[in-house]
Amino acid sequence: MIETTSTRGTPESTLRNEENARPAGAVTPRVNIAVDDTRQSRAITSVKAQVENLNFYYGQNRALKNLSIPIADKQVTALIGPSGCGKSTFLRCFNRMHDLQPDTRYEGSITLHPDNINLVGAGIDPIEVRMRIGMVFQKPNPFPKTIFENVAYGLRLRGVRNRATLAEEVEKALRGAALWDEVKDRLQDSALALSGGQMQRLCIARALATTPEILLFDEPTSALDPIATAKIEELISTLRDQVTVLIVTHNMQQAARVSDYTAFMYLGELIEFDEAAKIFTNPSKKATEDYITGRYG
Amino acid sequence: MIETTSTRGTPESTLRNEENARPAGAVTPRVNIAVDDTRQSRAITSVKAQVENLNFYYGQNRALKNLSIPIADKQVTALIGPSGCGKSTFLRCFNRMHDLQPDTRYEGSITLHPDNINLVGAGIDPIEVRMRIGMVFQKPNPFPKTIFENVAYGLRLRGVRNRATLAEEVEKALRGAALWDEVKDRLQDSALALSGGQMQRLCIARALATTPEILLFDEPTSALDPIATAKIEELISTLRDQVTVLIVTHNMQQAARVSDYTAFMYLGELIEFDEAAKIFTNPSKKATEDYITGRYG
Amino acid sequence: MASTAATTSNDLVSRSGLRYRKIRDRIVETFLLAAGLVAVFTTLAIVVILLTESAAFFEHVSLKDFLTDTMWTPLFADAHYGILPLVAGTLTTTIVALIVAVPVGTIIAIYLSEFASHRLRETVKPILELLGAVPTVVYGYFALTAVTPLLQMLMPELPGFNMLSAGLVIGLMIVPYVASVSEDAMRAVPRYMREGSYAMGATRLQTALRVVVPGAFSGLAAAFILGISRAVGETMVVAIAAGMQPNFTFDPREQAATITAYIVQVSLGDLPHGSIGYQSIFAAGLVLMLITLIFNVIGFSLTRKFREAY
Amino acid sequence: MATANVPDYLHPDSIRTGLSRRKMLDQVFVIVGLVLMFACLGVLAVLFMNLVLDGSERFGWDFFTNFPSRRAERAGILGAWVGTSLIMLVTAFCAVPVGVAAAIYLEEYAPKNWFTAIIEINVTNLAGVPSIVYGLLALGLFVYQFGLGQSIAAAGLTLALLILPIVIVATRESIRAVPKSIREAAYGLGATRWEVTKDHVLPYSTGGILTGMILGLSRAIGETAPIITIGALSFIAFLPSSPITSEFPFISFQWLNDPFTAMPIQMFNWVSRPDQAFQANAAAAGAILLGMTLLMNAVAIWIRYRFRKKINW
Amino acid sequence: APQFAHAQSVIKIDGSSTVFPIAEAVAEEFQISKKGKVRVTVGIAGTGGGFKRFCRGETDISNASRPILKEEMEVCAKAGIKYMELPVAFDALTVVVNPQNNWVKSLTAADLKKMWEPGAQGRVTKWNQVRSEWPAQPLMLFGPGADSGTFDYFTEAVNGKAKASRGDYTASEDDNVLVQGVENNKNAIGYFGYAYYIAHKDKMRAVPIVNPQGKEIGPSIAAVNDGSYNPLSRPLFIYVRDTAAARAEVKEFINFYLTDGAKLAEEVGYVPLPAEAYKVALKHFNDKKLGTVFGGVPEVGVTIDALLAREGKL
Ligand SMILES: Nc1ncnc2c1ncn2[C@@H]1O[C@H](COP(=O)(O)OP(=O)(O)OP(=O)(O)O)[C@@H](O)[C@H]1O
Ligand SMILES: Nc1ncnc2c1ncn2[C@@H]1O[C@H](COP(=O)(O)OP(=O)(O)OP(=O)(O)O)[C@@H](O)[C@H]1O
Ligand SMILES: [Mg+2]
Ligand SMILES: [Mg+2]
Ligand SMILES: O=P([O-])([O-])[O-]
Repeated sequence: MIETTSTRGTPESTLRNEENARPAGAVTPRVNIAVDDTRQSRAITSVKAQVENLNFYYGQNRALKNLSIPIADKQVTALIGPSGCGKSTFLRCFNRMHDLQPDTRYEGSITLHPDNINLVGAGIDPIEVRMRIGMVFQKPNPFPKTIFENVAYGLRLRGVRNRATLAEEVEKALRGAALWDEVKDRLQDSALALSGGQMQRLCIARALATTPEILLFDEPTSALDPIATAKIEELISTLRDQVTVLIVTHNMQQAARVSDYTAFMYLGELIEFDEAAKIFTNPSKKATEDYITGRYG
Repeated sequence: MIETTSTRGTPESTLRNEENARPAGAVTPRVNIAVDDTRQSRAITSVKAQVENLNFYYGQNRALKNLSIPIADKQVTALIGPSGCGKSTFLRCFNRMHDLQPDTRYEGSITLHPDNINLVGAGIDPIEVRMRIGMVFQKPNPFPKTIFENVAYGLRLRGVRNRATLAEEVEKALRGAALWDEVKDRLQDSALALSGGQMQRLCIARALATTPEILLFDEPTSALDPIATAKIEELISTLRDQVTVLIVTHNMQQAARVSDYTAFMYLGELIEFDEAAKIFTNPSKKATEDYITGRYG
Repeated sequence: MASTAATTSNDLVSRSGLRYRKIRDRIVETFLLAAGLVAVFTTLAIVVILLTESAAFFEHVSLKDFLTDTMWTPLFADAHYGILPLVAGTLTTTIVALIVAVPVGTIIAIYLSEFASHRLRETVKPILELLGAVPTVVYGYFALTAVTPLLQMLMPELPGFNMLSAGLVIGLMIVPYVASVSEDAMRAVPRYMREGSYAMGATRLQTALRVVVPGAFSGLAAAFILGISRAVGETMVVAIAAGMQPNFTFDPREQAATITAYIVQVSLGDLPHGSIGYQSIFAAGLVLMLITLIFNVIGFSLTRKFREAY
Repeated sequence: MATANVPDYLHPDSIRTGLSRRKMLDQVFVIVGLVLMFACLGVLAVLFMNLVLDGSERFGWDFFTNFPSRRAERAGILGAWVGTSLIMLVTAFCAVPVGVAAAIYLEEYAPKNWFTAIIEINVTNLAGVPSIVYGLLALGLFVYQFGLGQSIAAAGLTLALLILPIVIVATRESIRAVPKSIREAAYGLGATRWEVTKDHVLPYSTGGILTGMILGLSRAIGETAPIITIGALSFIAFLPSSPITSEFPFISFQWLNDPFTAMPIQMFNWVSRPDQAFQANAAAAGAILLGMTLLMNAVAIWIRYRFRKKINW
Repeated sequence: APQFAHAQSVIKIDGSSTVFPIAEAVAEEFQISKKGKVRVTVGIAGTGGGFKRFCRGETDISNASRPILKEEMEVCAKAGIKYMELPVAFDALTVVVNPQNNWVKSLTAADLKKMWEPGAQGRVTKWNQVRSEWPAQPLMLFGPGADSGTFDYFTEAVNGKAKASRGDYTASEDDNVLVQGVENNKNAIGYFGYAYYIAHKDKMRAVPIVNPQGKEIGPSIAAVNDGSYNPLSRPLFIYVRDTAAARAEVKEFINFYLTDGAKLAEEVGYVPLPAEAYKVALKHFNDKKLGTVFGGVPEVGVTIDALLAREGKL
């Protein structure tokens, strides 16, 4: 049992006082977030995408400031940070979702390997980017169509007509999203009849069906109950072997549980990026530590 | 520095396994939430309201299940629990806000002392209840009127016309809400021109103006920035001397900081009620502990 | 391993397919834009036609006469071209209509938005809106054959054609409109605002009058103003029930022509293209258009305001 | 807390007396509101009953199959309802595709610039233009400029322009009701704008679009003034040419150029005949016209309800 | 049984609202007799409005409650429109008041002039301004609009100049509106064709007019026939475009008009011409006797025999 600390400083003062100005008498941070320690600490061996000096503007408002992060291939990278810090904004740069909104602007680059294209470059077609990079959203958003058609949609867009191919790919994707057994007998039912967690897995299957190179998750469990959340987390862990995953979450426990690498953002800036185990046990910045221990946010 | 624990059980399994069924090898819970330890542990000496076997139904849906809690007079009682557990529902029983919605039903009693009326009894007029019990909402909701008129609103409802009385009471209430100095020169400005934190303090002043016997807060800071939050928390601490406070919060740190007593709810049930210091340092239920340490929610 | 992933997905990306899809997108966009432009062309056509015919009209008639003469007899030997009688008729019927529609519409809106149960509201609102869907020629018949005789029982001196009866019926006709827009505005006042008031111990009426109505004020104003623009443009009721005599009066008990009634009256005959009579209906139409335009602009900007407020 | 030092107005007793007065005002308002509301609904009923009773002697098969006549008891609405149906056909055929397309453009495609703003302003403004002004437009443009004369085509086009804003606004509203998340899902899979629109936005907003279309047509069906303005008030005791012919190519568009009469025109004609016998015809025609309008509205409400139930985001 | 007509031509009639009841009756009966194979439209643009359309070639037949005027002849000539002028009935232009009006017993031409002359506009607004013994009630006037032949004839007969009238009265090309106005207003006075009076004679009162011989004569078929209803009785015409007259269905229609028209004219409340007159008119039609016999100048009080004997002019 740990004695309670007496740091009652207001959150903003905590933030302003960076490491060099810790209040006298403050105790060392004590973090008790569960990190899967069976996973071994590893350096990034293969980079799937390299973010370099990325800036992003909503009109005049610079929402991302000079971000540089490597995204490890076939690993799970988590983005954490308080609300409004730009996590979603950052994630959406990867599949150019911002292009749908007028008056937005990218600066810098996200280089996708192995073919070295700049995802946010002017020359590259956002639709092509989205065809290669999948996304799963905060709120499960299946189309009000049948389960089958939801998963087949991406393939149909790509011109696949053949029924057998479609059926095969749909099954593969649903299996990949650990949903096949639950829905195989009702592929023709409306997707809206599924439970929240099933819907979210359906959305994952929908994204998987087109074999994306990177899969983006924006707080994929924040609308789900604990049981469904656990299933999705498990699924993300298994996906690690097939696809590069980038996940935004406001739940530190979740980030600790699922991610290999974690980036902590604050006010559009990258404060710290490291292996998850390191971030959650021994962050090198005071702000990270404060955030992780729930001092604000 | 604390070693990381290896409990990666899914949230619901954590919950199902009550104390008696802890997974083998789990470490003792380590809680590091800051509790104001200058406050002394005290037993409830005077009860302002006694909740007894309270059940509440939205149509068929039983949202509160057999709640029994004493509310200590001139103390701060906090309600915590995961989203959807019924905290707001419980709070709104105290001022009969549910009566505004059709097809809702109370069972059991909330006895208000000293005059021993049952707040949720059929015989008692909800409007009368609301005139004796104030409430502050999650989102600051000043009326689209002047600052003065906002605070005077409750008095005007009660038929107070006298300008001097109004001015006096408004000032008193604004002082009570620690807002007087900031707005005294612009009482005739629109309340909507205030900042979020000021608006929330204005709402507190509005409630204070009619000298309520209990003041209810439903996540009063969740829409505010850290600085404003700190001010409100401070204010709540000072209010403790004037009025009985019942506060819902999803921020455990906040509950630990401001409350004297804390109730932890889950799925409409009361899991644990105790002094705040006890709940946050040494909860007696595994579920409470899991929640406080952020294992789910 | 990265390369395998890349190749599989690149198969699916199929650049030529994408190019085709993008071209199709462009073509469709052009069509859709053309459809959007129909609205612009319609407005342009209205403006051009009203302006050119009115310009021809104003070659014969000085603007001063048009705006100051108190007689309107463009088709007769002793022609006068003062629009004032028609404007007076239009305003009078509109004011009578508003005297009915504003209080009734607002009270119904408050009742529906603040007092009525969800069920009642969802049932009554569509039925009430039917009141606004009744063809105006039917309202005209109603005004002439039911309302006027009724009024004549109360006021035996009332002539068979009168603006009072027409105005009352127009008022009735725009009640659902005013009520519906007001109700929308009131319902746009967020729930937490009401809860703030209820929590202070206010009754429903107090909450409605002191919090909801002020909160929805610009929406209510928009409802009234859009109601005005409706009443100003209403044609058949006045054509059937108010008489068609240009009469410079603001007494609703008298018969009079409105701008719209004049246009209909002239259209009943067949005026040759190019005659001054033909042009006069366009000049009258221009005035009507300007009046409604002013109200619409105010109304819509107020609507936008209340939509943005929350 | 309710100690002796509380001011008078906060004393439970005074609270209670003040409260009973306030609650009584509430009751009074409820009564006033209910009375006014039912008065309005009552007027609708009275209006309908008035028409039905006045026109009762005319209802019968003959009324639907007879042409107008100088003898009231022989006069019917054959020409009128056929004319109205054909006009509605033209109107629907023109207004719906254009309106839906314009709405899609504004909601899904239009960039935020001055140009789009102009289209927007135009649409909102057109919604408020009095119907008689559309009549003047039609008179100047369709009748004289395009030389369509007093034909079904001219009337149909006029009413199409008249309801265009209604269709656009209704379509936009139902398009807007499709959540952004659905669009994002489709875009996220690499769909183009048109694919998102055609595969998702349109199918999910069909209910709203249909509702808007029917409401627009129900407005058009009762419009009298613009049709009078193009000069369509005359004695017509025949039907327009048949759209189906016995010879190749079996379809004829001659009817578009034919003179016509329509329900509201016929009713107006009879209303302005002072012969009491014709008032009965006017009432009967009015009842039928009102019935048609109410029916269309009911269908629209039903569709809205059905679709709202079907897709619950 | 009604049926969809094929793309055959339509006989288009427009013009006088006074003639409309006759034209409507003839058109209705003709179409019934042809079992819907011929289509006839009848508009009520007023005589003047009718001529304007007629001279643009938009209509085949124009109804007129006065002869064609010089300006109209010129327009027609310019457009190359030739026509036959056929009288179809007599009308007694009727001045009516509300039955509750108990002060007007008869009207002289001078009274009418006081009420209707242009100078009265905005000035003569009370009954006692016409005759001082009448009450000081508002004077409410209802009359046909400026495109109306009735208006032209009345202003010619009363004010001495066609179209010279005050403008501040309820004017409508649709006589039904006038009928309603007079019916519903105690202080009303109005004028229109006899047929409209006959259809509503129990709801209004026709005022006897003092004729040039000094006699008070009410409108009636007899008074028209014996010429004593003067100056307000007048012939009604139809004008048929010559190119239209070449069409078989138009020929049939005119034949039907001039043979069965007398009966129908009487039925709707007009004074039929003598039987002989219809025969002569039909002969003129078949002989393609073109032009008007009036030379474009309005005339008051011509007899039918005199008319039929005259030579036409385009
Ligand atoms: N569509 C937009 N237009 C303009 N500004 C935006 C938009 N979306 C977000 N922003 C701004 O960009 C900043 C970053 O927002 P973002 O949504 O990326 O935060 P976040 O970290 O995802 O927060 P949350 O946890 O609440 O989702 C915020 O200040 C926000 O106000
Ligand atoms: N108006 C309502 N009608 C029906 N059910 C409701 C209503 N409001 C809440 N509920 C249900 O009652 C339960 C408790 O909800 P409540 O809002 O009290 O939770 P809460 O603990 O305050 O959650 P949060 O932290 O999200 O505010 C939930 O299951 C919710 O779905
Ligand atoms: Mg986000
Ligand atoms: Mg809550
Ligand atoms: O319609 P008129 O007979 O008066 O021309």
